[in-house]
Amino acid sequence: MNIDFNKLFFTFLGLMIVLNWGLLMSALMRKIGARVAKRYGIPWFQPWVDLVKNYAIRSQITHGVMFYLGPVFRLSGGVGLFLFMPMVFGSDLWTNFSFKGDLILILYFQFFGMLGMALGAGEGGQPHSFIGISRGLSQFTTIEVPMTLAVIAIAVQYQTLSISDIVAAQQGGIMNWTVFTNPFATAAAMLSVLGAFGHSPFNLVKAPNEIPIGPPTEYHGTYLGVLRTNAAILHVVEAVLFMNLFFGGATTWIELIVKSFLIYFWSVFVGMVFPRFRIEQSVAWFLKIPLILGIIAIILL
Amino acid sequence: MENLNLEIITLITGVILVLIGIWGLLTQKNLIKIVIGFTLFDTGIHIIMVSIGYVKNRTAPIIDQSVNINDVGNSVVDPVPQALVLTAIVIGLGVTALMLTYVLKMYQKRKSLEINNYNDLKW
Amino acid sequence: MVKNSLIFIVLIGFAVLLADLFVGFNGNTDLNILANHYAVSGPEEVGSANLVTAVVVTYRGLDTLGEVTILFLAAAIVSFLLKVEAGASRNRKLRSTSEILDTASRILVPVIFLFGIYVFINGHLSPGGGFQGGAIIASGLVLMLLAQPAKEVGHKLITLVESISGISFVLIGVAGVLFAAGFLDNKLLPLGTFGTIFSAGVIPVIYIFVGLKVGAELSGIITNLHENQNEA
Amino acid sequence: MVGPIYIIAIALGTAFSLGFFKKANSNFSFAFMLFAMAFMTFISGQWLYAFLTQQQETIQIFTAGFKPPFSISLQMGLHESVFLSLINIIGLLAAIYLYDQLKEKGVQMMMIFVLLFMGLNVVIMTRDIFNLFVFLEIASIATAGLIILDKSINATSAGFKYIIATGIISGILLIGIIAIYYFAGSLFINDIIKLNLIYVKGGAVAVFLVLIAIILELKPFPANGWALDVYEAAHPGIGAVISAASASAGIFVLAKILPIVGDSGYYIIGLIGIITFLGSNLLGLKQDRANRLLGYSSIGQIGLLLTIIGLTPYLGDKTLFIAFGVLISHALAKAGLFWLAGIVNSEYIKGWAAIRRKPLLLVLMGTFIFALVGFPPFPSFFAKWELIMQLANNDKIIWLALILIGSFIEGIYLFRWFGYAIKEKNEDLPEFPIKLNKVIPVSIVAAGLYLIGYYTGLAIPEAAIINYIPLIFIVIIFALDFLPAYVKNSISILGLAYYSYTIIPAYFENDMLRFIFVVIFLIGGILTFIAGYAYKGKRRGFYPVALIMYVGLVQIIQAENLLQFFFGWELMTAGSYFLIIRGKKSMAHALSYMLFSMGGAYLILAGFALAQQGQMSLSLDVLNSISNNAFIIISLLMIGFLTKTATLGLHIWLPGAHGEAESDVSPMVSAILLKAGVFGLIILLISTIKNIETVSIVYILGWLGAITALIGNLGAAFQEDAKRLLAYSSIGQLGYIVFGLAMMTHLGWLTAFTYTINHFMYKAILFLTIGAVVLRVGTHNMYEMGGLIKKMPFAFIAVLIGIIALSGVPPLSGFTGKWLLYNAVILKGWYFQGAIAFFAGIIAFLYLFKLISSIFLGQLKDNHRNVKEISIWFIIPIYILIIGLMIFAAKPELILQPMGDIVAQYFPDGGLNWDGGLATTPIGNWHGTHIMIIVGVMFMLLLTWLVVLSRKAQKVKQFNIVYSGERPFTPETTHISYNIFAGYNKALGFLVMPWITNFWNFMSDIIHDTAGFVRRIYSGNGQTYLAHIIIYIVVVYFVFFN
Repeated sequence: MNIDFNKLFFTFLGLMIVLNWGLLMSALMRKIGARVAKRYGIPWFQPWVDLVKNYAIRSQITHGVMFYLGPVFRLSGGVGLFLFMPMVFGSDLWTNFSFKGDLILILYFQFFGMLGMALGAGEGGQPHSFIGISRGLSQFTTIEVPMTLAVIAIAVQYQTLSISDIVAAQQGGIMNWTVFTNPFATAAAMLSVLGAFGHSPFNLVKAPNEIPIGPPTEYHGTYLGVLRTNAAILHVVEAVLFMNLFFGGATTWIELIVKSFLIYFWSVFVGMVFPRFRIEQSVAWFLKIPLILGIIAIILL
Repeated sequence: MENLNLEIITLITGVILVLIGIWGLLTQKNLIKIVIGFTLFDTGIHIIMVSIGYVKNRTAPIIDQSVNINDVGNSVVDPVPQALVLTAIVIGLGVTALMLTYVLKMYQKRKSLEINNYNDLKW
Repeated sequence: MVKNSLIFIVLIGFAVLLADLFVGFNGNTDLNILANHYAVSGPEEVGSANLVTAVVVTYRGLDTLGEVTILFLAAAIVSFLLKVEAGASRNRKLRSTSEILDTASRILVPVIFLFGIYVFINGHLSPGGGFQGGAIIASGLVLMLLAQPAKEVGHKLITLVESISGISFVLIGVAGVLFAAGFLDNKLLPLGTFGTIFSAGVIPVIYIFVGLKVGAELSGIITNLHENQNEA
Repeated sequence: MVGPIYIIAIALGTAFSLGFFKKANSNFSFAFMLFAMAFMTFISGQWLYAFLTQQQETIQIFTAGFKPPFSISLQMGLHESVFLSLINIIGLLAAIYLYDQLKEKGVQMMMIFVLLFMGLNVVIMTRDIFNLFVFLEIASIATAGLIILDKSINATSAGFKYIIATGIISGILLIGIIAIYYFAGSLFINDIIKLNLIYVKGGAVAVFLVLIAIILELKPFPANGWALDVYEAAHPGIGAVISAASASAGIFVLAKILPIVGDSGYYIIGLIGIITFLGSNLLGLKQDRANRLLGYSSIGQIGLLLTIIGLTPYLGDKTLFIAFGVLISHALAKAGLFWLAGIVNSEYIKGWAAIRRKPLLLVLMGTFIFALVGFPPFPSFFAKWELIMQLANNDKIIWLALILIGSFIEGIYLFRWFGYAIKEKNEDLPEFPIKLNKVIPVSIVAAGLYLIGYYTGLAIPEAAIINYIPLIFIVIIFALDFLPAYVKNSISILGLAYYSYTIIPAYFENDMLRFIFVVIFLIGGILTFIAGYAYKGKRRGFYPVALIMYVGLVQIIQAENLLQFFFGWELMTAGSYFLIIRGKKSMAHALSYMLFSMGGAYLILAGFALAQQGQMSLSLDVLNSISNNAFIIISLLMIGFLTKTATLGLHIWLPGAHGEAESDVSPMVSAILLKAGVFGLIILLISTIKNIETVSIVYILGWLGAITALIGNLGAAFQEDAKRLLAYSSIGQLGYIVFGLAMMTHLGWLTAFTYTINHFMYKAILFLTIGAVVLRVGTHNMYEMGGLIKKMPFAFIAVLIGIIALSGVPPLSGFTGKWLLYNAVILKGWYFQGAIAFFAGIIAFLYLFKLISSIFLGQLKDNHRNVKEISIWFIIPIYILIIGLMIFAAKPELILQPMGDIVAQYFPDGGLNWDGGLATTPIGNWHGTHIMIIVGVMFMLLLTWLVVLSRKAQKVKQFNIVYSGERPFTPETTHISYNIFAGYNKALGFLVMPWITNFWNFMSDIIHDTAGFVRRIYSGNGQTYLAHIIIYIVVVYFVFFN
């Protein structure tokens, strides 16, 4: 592997853009949520303030090595997803390392951070962490079922697993987007994205007020900063994934920002309306309508 | 009754004895009576054996005054079944003695001659 | 009732089977080859006037040996099973006997014994033989025991007679292999004059042993059964 | 040479002379009797030797100096000498065994004993039908005498039933004989044969009577209640004689008179035989008394022999070989078992648990059980093989199926019994004395079984090439069993290493496919053996059985023909059975493993038999050219192999068997053993690749594989027992392998191979680690552990790597499999099956998280505060495997590229292309090495970032957590582990309800209830038994003669 420093620089730059856009997006979502609830909400720069504060806290504790590694895994998962995701279509510099692997790599790399985080939180020994993790894992299994069907459907549709190629196939007009060429797969995927982003009604992993904040309960200070950093990156990257698969990708950063915002907003919007599920309801829900949509998508191939 | 010869009569007698013996074996509950059933069965067989060796109008296969020494082949009945029946009778005797001994022993142990009382081993 | 009718049906089935077996039987009018050979050549080959004896002792001598063995086995089993354990209380009730029986038996028993011996010694000449003679001897014993229930019969004597005569029988057989044409071969001894006591090769000798042996074995069985009567 | 007539003379002379001895001389009289028995044995053995080595011709012995038919003649030929030798040896050994009883009971019993064998000898030699009757009577009466050896009421009443039943039977025989004399005019069997009496009116009935009487002597089901009672009541030493010697003679007699009956007899005998075989074994299922169970088994075996005789027209010149193999196994094994019963002296089979206090006796019992069921290397194995092959060649499929079903049922109760002996509680059982004179005969017959088995094997050309040297090595290890474990461990490792050294290089050169499997088997074997150093003491019996399994596995790989393959397969099954049953609570699981394995093996046997039908060859290549019944054959073989891969429906044995096994056994039977099924499947699919029927079968197989993956993983998620969790996980993983193979594409097969290699490595890592942890903490239950990361960091890292690999998370090697699978599924077009497989893959996270977090994370339990790191002997193999795993993850092309070349031979199209480290398929791409580097570098950078920022983090003690300022109560209440997926269970648990277990239990209940109902015909009433006999005669007569 020849190290191309120019490419590395642009990759890092892209990471920074994604991080900051992610922070801003989370602030916007919270703001929108507050306004819907007739509250004033936070200032738009609040996430940056929180981040700096977290990184700067001096008193810290650790429960052990795995506890320590948990956030590293988590952030590696987020950054790794970013690294393997082509961001802006048509640009050699903004496709990161996506040529090293395909859609399957992305799908499975999601677990890298989740698993590490689960283990780190586990070592903390906090009961609520365990509850959160068990819920998260349970819910995730069925989220992935319609998602898998949708991914198979579009992989077959485009005869490729390469994300860049999938985006390329959707170029040349809005009607070439998967959302129009394969609406059922898109519908299935967009329902599972609700679970992936973890907003209400599927927010039982962190479940505020119920199990303090679930897995990261024990994390604080720098660890929390790392987790926040990751959350910002991950939300954007996941939105970008859906954008790439179903909404024609993005040829510019602006397009990326708009599309990712809308995709993320979709989950926030649903979260405003519905109350939280219990775990068995959540698990079962994904095996109903989203699953049927996914099956239709496959049958229609 | 031309064909009701001596040997046929004895043969039928033997068969009937065999059947009576089996009937006794299968229906009588008393051990001694079962043994008697067996002896009847056995005796019936012996009679059958002898009748099979009989040759019409001939005498026992012993060469004495009644048999012409030069024409033995045409004057005596078949000696083989007679020899066999001798053996069979002795065997039957031994078996019967054994049965009675076992019955005696069983009676000594349990004071009962009912075969239904000896069902300890089953299935 | 169901059971009895089932047995009845089975019996009918068995009767049909036997009927099938003998349906063609209409008596013999002639000897078959085997029997004819025995009848014609028997006197010459074996030298026994009683053809049945010739068949029993010589031609089918192995059967006879087996027969003796069966009686021996039966006697051994009876004696094993009914052996009175040493030290067991012997409070058996004895049947009462009558004066007439007692007296008659004193006269009759030796005669019966003698008759038995006569029967087996003349087995190759006249009807009878070792088995018949042995049985007659044993019947004498029955009479004796009926008359004198308390009489103890010597088991040792019985065993001794049994064993010696048995071994002799076997030895005669083996001698046939060694000195004549085969096991239990009759020609071990000269055939002698047809129709006399000292004729027919080893048949009389064998029959003597058979008679003694059968007599001893049956006596053994009877004695054992007798001793177990009314045993508490 | 000493003439056969002296057998009679000696026996009679001895019997008659014994009367001279007094009770005080009982030792002398016993020696006298023993000498007679020995002499009889010597005479028969001498003749056997002459027939085998000196082209001795069959001789006729005339008695009385006349030729037959005028006198009785005896015959001595090869067959006579074989049977005589067998019977007399058993007699001699039985006499030695019965030393105490015979001595105590006096000379009468000795007389009876000698005369029984004299009777049996003459019965075999005689050519005169009436003489046959006389000596059969001698044998019966002597048997009746021996039955009452202990004079108990049960023995006496059984003796009465016996004598009256045989009395009736010999009466029937006598009627038949006299009628035959009437029709034939002769009693000489050779003359009678020439006359074809069966075509004479009435003559046929006469022949029938003789035939049915001889058959009744052999105790056909159901007219055999009297015999069962005898087996139960008689002294086991006598039972042995009846079962082994008398029954052998009976079989010989049947064979002797069969020519009189002519060809029409075969059908009757075959039918009677198979009914007896099935009926007797079925009723044996419900039996819990040892002696009676042996009786059922004896009668069943005789039924099998009758079947074989009945099938003579189809077996041709193989009949003798087959009958001999079955008979000798039956006679020796049954005699041995009866004798053991006399030693153990326990009425109920559960009481046999006492036997394992004496390991030698347990080994002997195992020998007999395996010989009876027909495992290699016993004669019955080769006999059964030939039997099944010949039946298939003659298209006797129903017979074939019935024989296998009967054998299977017999296996059920024999192995249940053996399981009791190995595992049932034996603390409260009484001690039993061991006497040398009782053990020696048992040992001799066992040794005889091995020896004769070896020579039987040589008689079949396909079996003659089997390499017995490894088996001899095992015998040596067995002989060294008294040594401490570490010595045997070293020897075993050296043995396997040498074995690897001799065979692996050649495979590497020539056959990559077999290379992979042989490496998994042998190198895996060595690695798991290293863990064996952690065990103290002697570990009795462990090394021989483990090596048997490995040798069996290698035999499967090396097999060039079907017989060799099956030999290895059965060897492997036997070895793994013993490994599994070593676990503390493994009795039921080992039985269920054995039953599924045996059922599977019989299906494979049937499949092989049908496959080679009409091809005149047993080479593995015959599978290439299956034409008739292809669907059935492929299905049979496939289901057979799927029992070993624990595919859905056939998987219920696995969780218990793997979960309860010892710590270093679990990886053996999971990571290594399961691959045997995979190998079988691969061989089958390679061979039948072009077969039109394969298409539909693999379609079903694909669904099965995917659903197995789902159910296995889901089941794992709900386990609380760490090892069972891993066991269920194996079911799921094997489901993937089956699924991959079923796709029958290049990528599908590469997926399967990748999973095979991966599963070997990570399942070995996980099972070894968890097993080692279990050894330290003393429980399998995960909720009783927790927080062990602090105590066992090496174990934690191993499990961490294991679960990352298993879950398929990049960059470890599990992802290789997932990626290939996705590509394969999409290219194959199996979308739904693929989706199920992925769903299963994600469920894997549930159980993997549960596994690692419940054990290593969370709160340390108070009673584990002093546990140590897992044993170094486990760490060594674990970390060797981890290195292998890492290499496979970083450089997958090292293995996948040559694998691709192999797979391309069978599936040339649509492969995986390699460009350096970059793998591409028509639709996807992936660079394993680079991804590993990227992830590694990124991880290190971020770690550094965190370390820099939080360098002052302070280590806190347990319980210092965010808990509303309170202190949690106990580790047990704080560590959330028990049933953590309760919600998930509520939603999806219905999928893993024990439907399949219930199904098999239901089947088992039906069979057992049937047996329980049918066996009521054995009412114990002697009269009923008589009625059975008469009814049997009448029914058989009317069924066959009208």
